[in-house]
Amino acid sequence: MKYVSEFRDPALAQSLATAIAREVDPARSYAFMEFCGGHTHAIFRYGVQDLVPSNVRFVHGPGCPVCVLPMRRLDDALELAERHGVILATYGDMMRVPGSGRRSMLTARGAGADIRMVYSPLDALALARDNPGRQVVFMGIGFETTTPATGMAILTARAQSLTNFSVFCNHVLTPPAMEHVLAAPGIALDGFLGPSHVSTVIGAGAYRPLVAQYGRPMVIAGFEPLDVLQSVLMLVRQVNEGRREVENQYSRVVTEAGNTRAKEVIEEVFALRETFEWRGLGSVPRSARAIRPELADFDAEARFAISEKQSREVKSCECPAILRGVKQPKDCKLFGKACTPETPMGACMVSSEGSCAAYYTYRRAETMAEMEAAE
Amino acid sequence: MKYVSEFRDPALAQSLATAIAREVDPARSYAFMEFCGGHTHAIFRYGVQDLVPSNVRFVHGPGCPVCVLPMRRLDDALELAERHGVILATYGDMMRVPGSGRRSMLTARGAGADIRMVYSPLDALALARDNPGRQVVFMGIGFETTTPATGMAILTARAQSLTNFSVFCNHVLTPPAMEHVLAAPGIALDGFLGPSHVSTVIGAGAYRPLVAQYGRPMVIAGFEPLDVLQSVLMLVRQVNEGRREVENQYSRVVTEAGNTRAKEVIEEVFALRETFEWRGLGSVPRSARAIRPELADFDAEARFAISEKQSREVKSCECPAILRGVKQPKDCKLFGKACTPETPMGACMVSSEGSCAAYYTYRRAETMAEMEAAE
Amino acid sequence: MSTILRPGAAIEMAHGGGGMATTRLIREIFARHFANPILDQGHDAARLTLPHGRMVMSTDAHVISPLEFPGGDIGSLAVHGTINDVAMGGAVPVALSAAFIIEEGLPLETLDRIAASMGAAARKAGVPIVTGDTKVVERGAADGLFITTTGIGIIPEGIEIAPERIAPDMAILLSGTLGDHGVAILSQRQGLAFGTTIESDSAALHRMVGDMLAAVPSIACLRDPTRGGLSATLNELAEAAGVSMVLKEAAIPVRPEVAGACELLGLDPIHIANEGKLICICPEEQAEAVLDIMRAHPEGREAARIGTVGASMPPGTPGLLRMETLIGGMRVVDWLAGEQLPRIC
Amino acid sequence: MSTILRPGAAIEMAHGGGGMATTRLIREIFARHFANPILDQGHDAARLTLPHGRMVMSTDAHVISPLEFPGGDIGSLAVHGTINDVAMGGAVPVALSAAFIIEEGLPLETLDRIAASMGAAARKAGVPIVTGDTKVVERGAADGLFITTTGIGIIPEGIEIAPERIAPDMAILLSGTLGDHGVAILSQRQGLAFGTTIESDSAALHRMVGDMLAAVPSIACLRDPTRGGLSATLNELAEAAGVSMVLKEAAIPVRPEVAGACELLGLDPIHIANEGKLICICPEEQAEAVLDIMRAHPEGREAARIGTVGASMPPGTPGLLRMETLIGGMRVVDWLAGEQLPRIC
Amino acid sequence: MCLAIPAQVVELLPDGMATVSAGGITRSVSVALVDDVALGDYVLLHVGYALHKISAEEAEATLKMMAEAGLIEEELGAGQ
Amino acid sequence: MCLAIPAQVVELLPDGMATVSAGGITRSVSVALVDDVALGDYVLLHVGYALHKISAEEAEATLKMMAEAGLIEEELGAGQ
Ligand code: SF4
Ligand code: SF4
Ligand SMILES: [Mg+2]
Ligand SMILES: [Mg+2]
Ligand SMILES: [Mg+2]
Ligand SMILES: [Mg+2]
Ligand SMILES: [Mg+2]
Ligand SMILES: [Mg+2]
Ligand SMILES: [Mg+2]
Ligand SMILES: [Mg+2]
Ligand SMILES: [Mg+2]
Ligand SMILES: [Mg+2]
Repeated sequence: MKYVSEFRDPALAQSLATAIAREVDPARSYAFMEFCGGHTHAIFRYGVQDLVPSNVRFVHGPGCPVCVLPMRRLDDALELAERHGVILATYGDMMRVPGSGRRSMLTARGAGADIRMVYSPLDALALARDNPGRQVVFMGIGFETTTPATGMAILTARAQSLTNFSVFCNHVLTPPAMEHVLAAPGIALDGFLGPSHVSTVIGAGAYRPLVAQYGRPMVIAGFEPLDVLQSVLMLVRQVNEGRREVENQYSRVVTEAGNTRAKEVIEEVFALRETFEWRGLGSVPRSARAIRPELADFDAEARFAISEKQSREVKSCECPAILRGVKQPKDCKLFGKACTPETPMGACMVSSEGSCAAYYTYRRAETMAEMEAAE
Repeated sequence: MKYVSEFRDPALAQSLATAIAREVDPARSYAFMEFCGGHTHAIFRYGVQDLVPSNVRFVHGPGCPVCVLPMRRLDDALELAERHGVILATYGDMMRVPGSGRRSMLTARGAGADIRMVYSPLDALALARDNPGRQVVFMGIGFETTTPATGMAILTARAQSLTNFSVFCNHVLTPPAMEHVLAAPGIALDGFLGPSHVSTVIGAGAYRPLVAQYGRPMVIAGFEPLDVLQSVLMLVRQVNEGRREVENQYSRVVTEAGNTRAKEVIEEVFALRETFEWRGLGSVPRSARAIRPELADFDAEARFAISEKQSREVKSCECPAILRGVKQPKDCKLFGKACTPETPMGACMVSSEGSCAAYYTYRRAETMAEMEAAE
Repeated sequence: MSTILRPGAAIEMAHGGGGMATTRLIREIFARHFANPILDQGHDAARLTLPHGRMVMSTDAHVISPLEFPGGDIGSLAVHGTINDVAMGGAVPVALSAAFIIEEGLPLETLDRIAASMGAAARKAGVPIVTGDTKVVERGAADGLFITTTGIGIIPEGIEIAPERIAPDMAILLSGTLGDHGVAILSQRQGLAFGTTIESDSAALHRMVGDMLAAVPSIACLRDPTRGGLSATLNELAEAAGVSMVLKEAAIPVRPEVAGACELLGLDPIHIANEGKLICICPEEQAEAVLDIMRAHPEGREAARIGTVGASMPPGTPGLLRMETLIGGMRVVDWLAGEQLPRIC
Repeated sequence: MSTILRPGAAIEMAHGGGGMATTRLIREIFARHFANPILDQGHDAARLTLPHGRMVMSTDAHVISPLEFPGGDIGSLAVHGTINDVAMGGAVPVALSAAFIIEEGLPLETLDRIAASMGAAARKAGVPIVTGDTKVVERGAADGLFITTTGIGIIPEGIEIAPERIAPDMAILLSGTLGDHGVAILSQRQGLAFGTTIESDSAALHRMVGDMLAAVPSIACLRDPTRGGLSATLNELAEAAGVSMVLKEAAIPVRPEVAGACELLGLDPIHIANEGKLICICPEEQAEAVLDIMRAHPEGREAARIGTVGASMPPGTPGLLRMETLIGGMRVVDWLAGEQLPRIC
Repeated sequence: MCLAIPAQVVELLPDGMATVSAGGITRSVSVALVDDVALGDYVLLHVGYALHKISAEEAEATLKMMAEAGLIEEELGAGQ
Repeated sequence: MCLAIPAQVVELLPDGMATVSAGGITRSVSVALVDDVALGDYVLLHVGYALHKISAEEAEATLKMMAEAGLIEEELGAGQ
């Protein structure tokens, strides 16, 4: 597959590994946070760690929208499906995420709620057209990559005068989350692998103020394993050379300005929320999107009375600290015991971008051995 | 089972058979019409013919509400279920009855229509209560036996302010149909087995004017095989003695006046239709019930726009003549060939009270042999 | 160890996905309840060693609603039904397979109860469930649970059970009352529900059959009158054998409650399903001996001779099966064109 | 003669009632398409004579949607699937049973087409369907049609196929490309539908297996990676055998279209179902011989060695199955907790 | 349209309903169409409604007539 | 939330839609968010929407840098 296979080439991987090995300073260590769960996934899926020296360490960041969604929002979505009887259209990613009382979209569907997996907001629109007698709510979730598609769906619904389509909006912004990590006292990171697909929309320029203010190197990195390796090489060089810049490894789709049309759609459809709750990060100001009041007809939060509720995360789940990059899955005593992908206690164990899921799936033996040793 | 087993006793059957054999005049023949399909069923089910001399012959009458329902009314019911998307509640008897184009409630249900079998109008009311978001239409059908139950359901719906319950009313009257048979020119009947359960409602008195006017003996007869035998004995005696009276064999539940309370319910809920189409008999004046205009909320014909349609009976189906008692199933060239209970061409082949069904189920071999001989 | 049987837990699509959840479902429910040396080998296919000989194989899909009913459940029924079909072939049942189609949302407790009942039925019958399969379908794509069982058995030397061996003048025997299963199920059906103490007759008949065949190897034919009831079964046999048959209505055992339910709903017990009854056709002179053996088993306590085979008839003759009615008349006993529907006229 | 296959005719409840309609459905569709001497005897249970010996019995419920898909349908799939399971036990399949659960409203034409395809698949494979069962459930109580097939087979002398025989250093072979079946099905799914020329790989593998075992009786284990795909199957085997295994990602054959669909939906071909592929584990020194035999069959043309058995491991060791990735790293290949869901992140 | 069966009232319920028993099976039905229904009464049941009480005396008399029908005059006389 | 794949535009459709192909599989997607999409272009596809065109030159340059990364200075010089 063009633009995919080339970036998984073993000879090029060796070339990059050789360069990294050569340039890494054995006398120091390098801790790079990959902001995106997509990078976490690629690192584990391809065993990237095996190709870099052991003093280069990956720290997993909060860039997994499923992981950072507070349980309360998921419970709200379940309420829409169960109490308001809507057709809830959602990405497959959300189906297994645990809400309060170990409920999830999958168990709710099993219990009779009408929850449909879709691949695209276009499919949710089609559901609304095909079920004129039912209300269809699309669970909008994701960073800036996904927000324009949700926005387009709302504009299309308005153009087609669909009266039974709305969006339960949970879209969040990348830079405020990144700032939250950077601003944390005592941050021990030597650099960042910057978001890849988010950056196709917001552009490399979006990170320059942050990098300027907090002085950490950042390389916008593609999601293929060679992209990760090359970005590591670029970060190692910045560190070695004392530079603190935004560099763009993923130049084949990321430009300085991003996608202007997509940014216009976001602005047209969404306003900034004053503040929004992130799992792990807490309340982050101006970090999320809401549907503009003039489009309230398409806003599920405006259309349906969603009850106040107390959603309580599993107490000893370390997701929050893991999402901030200050703990690892092995630091959670539930990992691999009470918490497995089959009986997840936190979203990080479910999302394909979640750190706990990655450690469980690809490194369970080692992680559990480390846990035993630590006891 | 009390009041059932006693009336199927083999010794009593022999006693009655002996009396009939003794009193029948071998020099003449006796043709008795059993008005009700219920009698037809009993006669075949128990082999009553085997217990009476061969010069006593049963002629089957139009007393099968399923058989006399014009196809148009069934098509209308199917339209309610298919086009108006209601829950159609109906007795099991209607499920297999063929409408236009070989469609039936069973095939319509198989194709997705929401058709529910009920045992009682009370079950239809429960469906309406349990499905507040759906319209429930009960297919009201039957003679005076069944009409009061439908009436009670409408009164209950009104009392409970049910706004999603209505009745598609096809209730018909016995005396006008009987008069239609009696008034036919050249009628060759020596007497009538009068309706049993209809008479519990309308009373024995209801038939006296007809018997007086047309001068044929009538014995109101129960549906158990001994009731039929005893009624035959009573008819034989009337014939032999030249009497033309209404006698009441079924005195354990039929009185002269019938059930006054039930008759009041009928009057309260239903008006007489000016005329109504019967399969076989054609238009019969003042022979059917409609829901009174003040209860139009519960009248499916008032609530739903039912389209005009041409329903065409299968051309060579002899049901009409059979229902008038002027032909027998063996006179229909489709019998047992194109028309079987599996692929019925007329309602008489489906209803458990239908003559063709009775001949097919209980006397197929003999009937088809007679047909072959006649060719 | 954690168990999947948490309170309130229900079947999810994952349980059918073939991954860990499927494996745990199989281990913690099916393997636990069905445990036997062959199944315990844990292969996708069972391995067993059989003596050389004539074998019988039979399969039935079970789709009953409700899943649990007075006198049984779909699990025990699926075991009994297939054991009986193998036994009706004259064979000694030796092994069963079981395939489950489960609707998303089925409470795991229900599944566990049914699997337990199924395992108990198999153990009681001495016929192990040696292999199985589990599929989960989305909510609305099945009705709770369907179970297909397949059975194999070995026919003893000298036994030959086949409709073709039915001959004129043979006796027609029935092992007990008609209609108990069907009426027990009907009593639970929405819209019909009525009160009754009737229980399904669901039972494994192979031991009784074993004794019958050991004592009277000349038995011509055995059949369990399940779906379609006595009428469908005897019509099929009469047609296959090319003979007429005459039943005596007064001789057919029917419980009063079954008779009552039939009067209420306009049904005839001869069309109603049974799940623990058999029809045996044997030489007239052996009839009493066979009845005695049947009556010695709890499943055959109310066995009765209900009719006689008539003359040989050319194929295609209609009305092969007739019945002398209660009042002494004669009627044909046809099989039904469709399922028997409750009626009011 | 009239036929039930009138234009527009659909399954009605009556077809499952056990009466005349059921009999006609069986005669005019199933018996017609499946015709073989054993089935034609027309008994409720099949009778067959088997040589003495070790037997294999396996069952699978088939619940696929859509019923007809590129490269096959539920009927041929049900035949192939069970033949394969019997063959994976090292046995020569000799007979199948088939139980049908049909949703009211299924067009008879569809059923007829599927039964025809099933009969053709059985004939082509030389494995007769010897007995069957038909049930009809109300609309909404099933998803069109479910078919449960059960197969029996005889294990030739000297053959012993079992996970326990898997030993360190053995070769892991795969008979062809991964994921064709699963992707062909996904391409038809509502909401996901995409265009592809991929067809299901559904095929009977018993002849290829026969040749493999005849030439290399020391083959240790065979398994078809159906539900749960390669990962579930090898994890199960590794656990059962108590060994580790290492795969080489670059050696696993995957069609470009399958790779494309997996990229689009965020799936991994190693978790996707196959219906005409097998995994063979054999002594290292026989690997090339077995590959040659596989490649001589159309079903094995793209056979490849995909990995090697590692050391013996204590039971319960996590991460027994690992894979050298495309770029030369190492990862664990876990089986999935649930079904693989399409994802966007 | 007239399948109706005899059933005995075994329990009177509110709202004109009653539990009846037929051959040991029970069901709750409406007795609103029949006046003065008492426990133990037999009624004729149709589509969930009692249509009429059954007269024990009339039933007795009917059965007696049936039994006597087959006797010849002399037997009748002798029987009395 | 960012699974996005390269796909080639193989047909332009009305209403801002296009058919794209990825590894031989095709799907109709929206290209309304990207300006001047032409037949044959590669785009980055996410949840049914094209997010950005893929620059062949940049991709080429990136791969070239990757290949050169492992070479030591001399090899690099020799290769040029
Ligand atoms: S292992 Fe589970 S409980 Fe622990 S941090 Fe991860 S998701 Fe939370
Ligand atoms: S046999 Fe069929 S076609 Fe002929 S009169 Fe009877 S119902 Fe009509
Ligand atoms: Mg069977
Ligand atoms: Mg059976
Ligand atoms: Mg059977
Ligand atoms: Mg299986
Ligand atoms: Mg259901
Ligand atoms: Mg199997
Ligand atoms: Mg299988
Ligand atoms: Mg298998
Ligand atoms: Mg069967
Ligand atoms: Mg369906």
